[in-house]
Amino acid sequence: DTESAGTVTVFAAASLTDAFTEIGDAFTVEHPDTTVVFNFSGSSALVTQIVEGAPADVFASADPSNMTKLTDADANATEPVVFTTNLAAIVVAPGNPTGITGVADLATDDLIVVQCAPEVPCGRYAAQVFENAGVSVSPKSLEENVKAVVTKVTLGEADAGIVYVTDVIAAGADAEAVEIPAAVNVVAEYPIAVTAGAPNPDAAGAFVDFVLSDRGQTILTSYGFVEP
Amino acid sequence: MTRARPRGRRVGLPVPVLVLACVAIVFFALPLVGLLWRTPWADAWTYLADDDVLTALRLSLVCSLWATALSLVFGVPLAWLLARVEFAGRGIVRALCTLSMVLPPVVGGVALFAALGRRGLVGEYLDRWFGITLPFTTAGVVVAQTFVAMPFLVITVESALRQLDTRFDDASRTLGATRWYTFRRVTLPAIRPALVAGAVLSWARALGEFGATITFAGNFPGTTQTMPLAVYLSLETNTDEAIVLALVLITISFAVLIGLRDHWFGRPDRLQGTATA
Amino acid sequence: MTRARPRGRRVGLPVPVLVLACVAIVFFALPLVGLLWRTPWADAWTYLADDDVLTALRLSLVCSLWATALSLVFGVPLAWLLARVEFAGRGIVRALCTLSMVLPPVVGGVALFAALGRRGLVGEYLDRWFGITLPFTTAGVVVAQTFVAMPFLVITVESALRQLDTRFDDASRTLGATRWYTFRRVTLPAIRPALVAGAVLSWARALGEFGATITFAGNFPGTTQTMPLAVYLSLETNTDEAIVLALVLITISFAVLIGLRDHWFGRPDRLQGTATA
Amino acid sequence: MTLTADIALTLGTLDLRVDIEVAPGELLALLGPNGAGKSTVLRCLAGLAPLREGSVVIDGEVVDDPAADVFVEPEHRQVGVVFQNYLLFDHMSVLENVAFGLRARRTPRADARRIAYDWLDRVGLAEYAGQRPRVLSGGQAQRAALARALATNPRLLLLDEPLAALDAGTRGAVRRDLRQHLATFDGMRVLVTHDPVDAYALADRVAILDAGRLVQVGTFAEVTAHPRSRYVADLVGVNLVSGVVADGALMTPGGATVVIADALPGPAFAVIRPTSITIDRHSPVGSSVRNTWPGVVADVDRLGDRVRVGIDGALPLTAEITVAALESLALRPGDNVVAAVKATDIECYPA
Amino acid sequence: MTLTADIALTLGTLDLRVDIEVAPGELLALLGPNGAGKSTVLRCLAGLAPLREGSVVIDGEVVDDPAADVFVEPEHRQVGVVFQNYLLFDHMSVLENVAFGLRARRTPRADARRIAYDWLDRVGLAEYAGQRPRVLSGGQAQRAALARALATNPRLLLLDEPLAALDAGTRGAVRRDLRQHLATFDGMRVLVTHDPVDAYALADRVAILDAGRLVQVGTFAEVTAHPRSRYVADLVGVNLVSGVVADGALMTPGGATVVIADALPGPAFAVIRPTSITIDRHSPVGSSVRNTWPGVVADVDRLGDRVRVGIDGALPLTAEITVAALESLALRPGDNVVAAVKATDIECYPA
Ligand SMILES: Nc1ncnc2c1ncn2[C@@H]1O[C@H](COP(=O)(O)OP(=O)(O)OP(=O)(O)O)[C@@H](O)[C@H]1O
Ligand SMILES: Nc1ncnc2c1ncn2[C@@H]1O[C@H](COP(=O)(O)OP(=O)(O)OP(=O)(O)O)[C@@H](O)[C@H]1O
Ligand SMILES: [Mg+2]
Ligand SMILES: [Mg+2]
Repeated sequence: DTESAGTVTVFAAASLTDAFTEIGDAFTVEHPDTTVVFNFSGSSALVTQIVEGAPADVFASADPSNMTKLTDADANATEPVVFTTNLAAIVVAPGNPTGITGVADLATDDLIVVQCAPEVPCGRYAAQVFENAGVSVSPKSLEENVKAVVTKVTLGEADAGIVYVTDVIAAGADAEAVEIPAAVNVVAEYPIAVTAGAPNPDAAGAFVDFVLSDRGQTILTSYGFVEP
Repeated sequence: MTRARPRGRRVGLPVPVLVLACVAIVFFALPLVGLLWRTPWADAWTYLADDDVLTALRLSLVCSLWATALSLVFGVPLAWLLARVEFAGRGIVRALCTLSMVLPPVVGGVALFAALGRRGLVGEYLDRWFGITLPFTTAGVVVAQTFVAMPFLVITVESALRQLDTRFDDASRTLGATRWYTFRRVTLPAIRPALVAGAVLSWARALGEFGATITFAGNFPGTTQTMPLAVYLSLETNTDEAIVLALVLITISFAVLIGLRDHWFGRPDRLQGTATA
Repeated sequence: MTRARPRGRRVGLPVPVLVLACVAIVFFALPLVGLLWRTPWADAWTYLADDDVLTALRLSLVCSLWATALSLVFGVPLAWLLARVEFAGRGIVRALCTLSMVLPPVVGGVALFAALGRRGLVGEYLDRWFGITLPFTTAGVVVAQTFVAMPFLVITVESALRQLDTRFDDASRTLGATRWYTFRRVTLPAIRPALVAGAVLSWARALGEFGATITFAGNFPGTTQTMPLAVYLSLETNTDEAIVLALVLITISFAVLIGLRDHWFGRPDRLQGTATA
Repeated sequence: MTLTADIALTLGTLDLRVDIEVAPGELLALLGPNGAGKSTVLRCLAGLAPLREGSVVIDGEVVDDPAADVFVEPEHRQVGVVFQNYLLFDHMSVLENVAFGLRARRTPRADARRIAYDWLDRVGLAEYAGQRPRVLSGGQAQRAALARALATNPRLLLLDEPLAALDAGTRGAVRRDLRQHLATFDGMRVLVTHDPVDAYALADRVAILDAGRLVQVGTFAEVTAHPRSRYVADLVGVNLVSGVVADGALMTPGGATVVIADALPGPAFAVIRPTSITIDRHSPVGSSVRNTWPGVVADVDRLGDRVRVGIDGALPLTAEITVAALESLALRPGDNVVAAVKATDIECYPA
Repeated sequence: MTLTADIALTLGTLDLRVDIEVAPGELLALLGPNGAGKSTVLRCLAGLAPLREGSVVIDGEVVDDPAADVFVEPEHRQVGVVFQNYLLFDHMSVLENVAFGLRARRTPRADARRIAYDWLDRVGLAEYAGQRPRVLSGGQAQRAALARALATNPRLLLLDEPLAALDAGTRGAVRRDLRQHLATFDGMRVLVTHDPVDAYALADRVAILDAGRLVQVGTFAEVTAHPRSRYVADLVGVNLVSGVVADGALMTPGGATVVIADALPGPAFAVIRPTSITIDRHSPVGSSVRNTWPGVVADVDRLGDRVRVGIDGALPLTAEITVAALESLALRPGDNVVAAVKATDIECYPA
């Protein structure tokens, strides 16, 4: 555990909003001299900002490819570490009114299925899941992020979608998850790194350590993330 | 003699005003120059050759033109109502019109769902009785774009109507023209600058519309993926491609706006000195 | 006698127009009603009591008012230039102004980075020479909002200026008023409806601005997290909270717009019949 | 078939109560000072200002009657209006302006343009047919507006100072033209004018409007013979005195006494012609002149070989004297003088 | 110190070339038909229409001279203008309108309002001080515009038909007022008017403008005594014939011959007074009348006890006869008649 003080600015993927907010609170209990400031946004927007010189100390990405963009730009100070993972799941309306039991059930035109666009990680994962399961699904829409998929299902506009487990948990009573068997599922990795231009590298290191610590991992797990 | 200044230098505007205007121009020009500066010209062509891009472009143009047309058809009457009829709740109606400008983009889509979605207030019956579903269709894109674009038309046209001298309407009606004929032949031509400005604003807004569209209509190449969505998604993987695609959008709107010529924005700066009121 | 109709029923507009206007009103009202219908009224208060929400709200108001003020200060001169001075490239300047409307939101942010970012065209020197950095500051929010909001003001005011009879300017100048005094005391008051409309459009657009802000200024509570960003984040976890927050935005803009009263949008519908030109 | 209007309306400071009747083929001229409400009366007839009370009946058709809840829109009244400010549509050519009314009534385009062209020709604007109204001078615009109103063949024609902006040369010609066209026009016409010559040349009857009330109606000769308002007196160029007659003299509210040859007791008007007034430095002694009023010269106004002298006093008067008389008296504003008039030169009639 | 203007300008169909000079304290009236360019001349003097060629010099200061590249903005010319359409600012009260020029020149608010109020009072609009101009009637608005222009104490005052919209009653009073104020005003004044009475009553000199050219300049009497344009002839009410004199007769371009008592050979104008013309059904036989022109009655126009008869022919004429003569001849439009004038009744002067 490194000693830290001052302000640590954490750029984190929007899907980490709740978990990291709690981690931040817990972190400040342990490091009372440190203030944590978060900037939640899409991972790619965060990379853009960091590359443009944003005063970030820590970058927590929702997928390795955006972290790669950061390392490609030599904007990282530490090697990226996968700090947590997420599993894909099928999101359906509460009570599962359409009676979906697995990925194979999605391969029908009677259902409105939405998934992420191939450009964003969850879209690639969804495609991977379908490939693993050997089904061909024709989605009605290729959403720009996971939350859009969840929102469409919770609002009843879509019948099912491929999202992360954590998203379904965050949606609470508005949605329900249909698990995808481990055999066909994919694991989404979340890497974290201290940035090259970090104004407060000590505190940044302390924050990354805290995320990787048991305390941090416990909090992440409570939001449905899976320890790597 | 001291106050005389050479004619060549008569700019027509006070210097401080010119300075402010130039700052504004620079403010608008800089980001474009910045974008151009960042554009990877070498690869530009490869990004553009993509079929999906052309599809998205066509869809963007078609939908934004439809949205502009719908905005004109419904927005001009609404502006007329707001400008010329005194009724309780006029302020509320006007505020309603600006609603979609204030709504954060995604919420706009959520609101459209609540109204016109499968489970929406009206959408449910549209679906059940007429079999019309808007979400995830091209029509949905048009609806979303109209929703965000129409306010510009309404507000612009209303203010022009209020500025207009209604005595010309009087003159027209005594000549036997109904309110409707008067509106078409006297009022509308007189506010043409505002009409064009409003339509341009609406069209530009529709062309650039992103949030409500992706939420309400989704993103599917060929049916609902417009250029802004394509740009947004390519930003996820490749900023360079995104910049090139954005430049295409910019080029098109530039072409249209410059093509429109000054003429359409209003009467040419006429030399005054005549007497008609 | 057949063409006479009771005075009570004189609505003032042709029926088809009224119908179209009503459709437009319904179109705007439905999403709001839908939102209200979806709002979890029971939990609303808990969401609002959040400190971050209040901070975001205050920031939104402050920034959007600044953006409106800047739009007025720079946009009105630009509109004046566009409307009254004949110069080569006028069409290009006008097209430039609508640029930010066409840019997909995030690209707007990227463009601002390219211009004013720490490594941007001008931003680099702003930083090096004056120590000014705009990205990720409240000032950056204002810049982003101004960038997207000013076009509305410019276009609206320009069209009003073009519709204006310039002979009143002539009269003013023969009375010894400089161009500037004339502009302030004669031209501006005469286009007040358009000025107010343009300012309202700008303000509403700034208030709802999301894409360029989150990209260019980031999403830091207290300094750059405006309401739309807060709404965006709460959508990540809780659609209900997002709807409640959006309603706060809506309520505020409604309050302002209705508070503005008809009066500010233009002269009251005067009874005509007098002779001043 | 006639126009019968009984108008009651309040607009700002104007309280209008006017009762007029115009017979078919008749032309009524409305005269009155600025702000009397003349234009407003026309607006009521055209349907541009709904009545508060009263009624407007054109050719037997009730077109406005608040009590009976009837109101016919302006476009269905078949009333042509030539507005005080022309109000030509600036986005159309002059020809299209004139053709506008015909087009609005669904006349085929070619016919409408032909008829409009004829009208333009008649008012001498044929060469401006394709131009925008903004290039017309004031008078040209006025003529175009006239052509535009006449082209629709209205049953009632309202003219709000149609000749006011015309130049002296054109004025006579247009006035003649107008008269000729109006002669073949079997509708009713109401003309607002400031020019007594127009009223005299064009009108069958004259109505004098003052502060929203009709003060006199009749033929031009009747009205000018017995002015009943300051306005008419000014028009005719005479002094009008109102007061109460008792014992062969009229007492004015200002306290002056006007001795009169013969008059019935009661409220009355007296007319004193400026030429009947003689001016002296002192009261004439031993003269047969029965009326002498002291006063102060207010202004001296030369008009050709005549001089008009304004005299302030208990009875303000305007006298007309010759230049020779002026020179012999050497009058300057501020001088004390005595105005004298023979009782028999004063005309008096009941108010 | 004078105003010297040498104006050349083309605007649409108008090709303006005018040379005028106004002495200090002098009032020049510009008269001319509609569209002659009168308003445009005023715009050039005010600086609202820059010259193409020529120069404008006010009080020795060159304010416009394209050749020398000099142009003084209107606000620095100290030129007051009363516009043909009033152009009052509708968003200010009437008082603020009048105070506007003073405020623009930095007069303190209270002073400006006081002076403005005095001016309003002078034009009889004090009670409208707080109102918006839109409630003013046409004439009231015109008076307010007059007050607004005069309140700035200009060194050159331009009036574009300032009295055109005034009613007959006010007109005389405002004309008198105007004259009084103008008498105490040592600047130059240019007045555009259509009313010869205004020109006669107010102007020191008269300039007649036609189609962008000055056709006559001089005192009112000089100009009207020898009309050199159709416009002036109409104004005065006489027939003007232009042609070439040879052998004691004037040949018109239309082919008519006018026998003249005595005239120098060369281009000339002849004036034939309508009252000098006699009309007959047939050529008078054995008469001493040297001029007889056959023609067709074009129109018959009764004005009081006189009748104006328009005659079309090689020499179009207007004759004035009595009602009795009209009735004895029983003239109708289309009748063939012969117009006769004694050679000694025709005035002829070189063109
Ligand atoms: N819409 C209105 N609001 C308030 N007052 C009005 C309105 N319209 C007319 N008035 C009042 O009515 C009066 C008469 O107006 P109107 O135009 O009828 O006069 P007018 O007799 O035509 O005068 P002029 O000869 O100068 O044209 C004005 O002085 C004004 O005070
Ligand atoms: N801006 C312009 N563009 C084109 N033509 C113009 C313009 N201004 C003036 N003209 C032309 O100049 C002519 C004269 O205009 P102007 O207003 O000076 O006439 P005017 O002598 O004042 O007539 P009036 O007595 O009717 O007011 C018009 O007939 C018009 O054809
Ligand atoms: Mg009037
Ligand atoms: Mg003119």
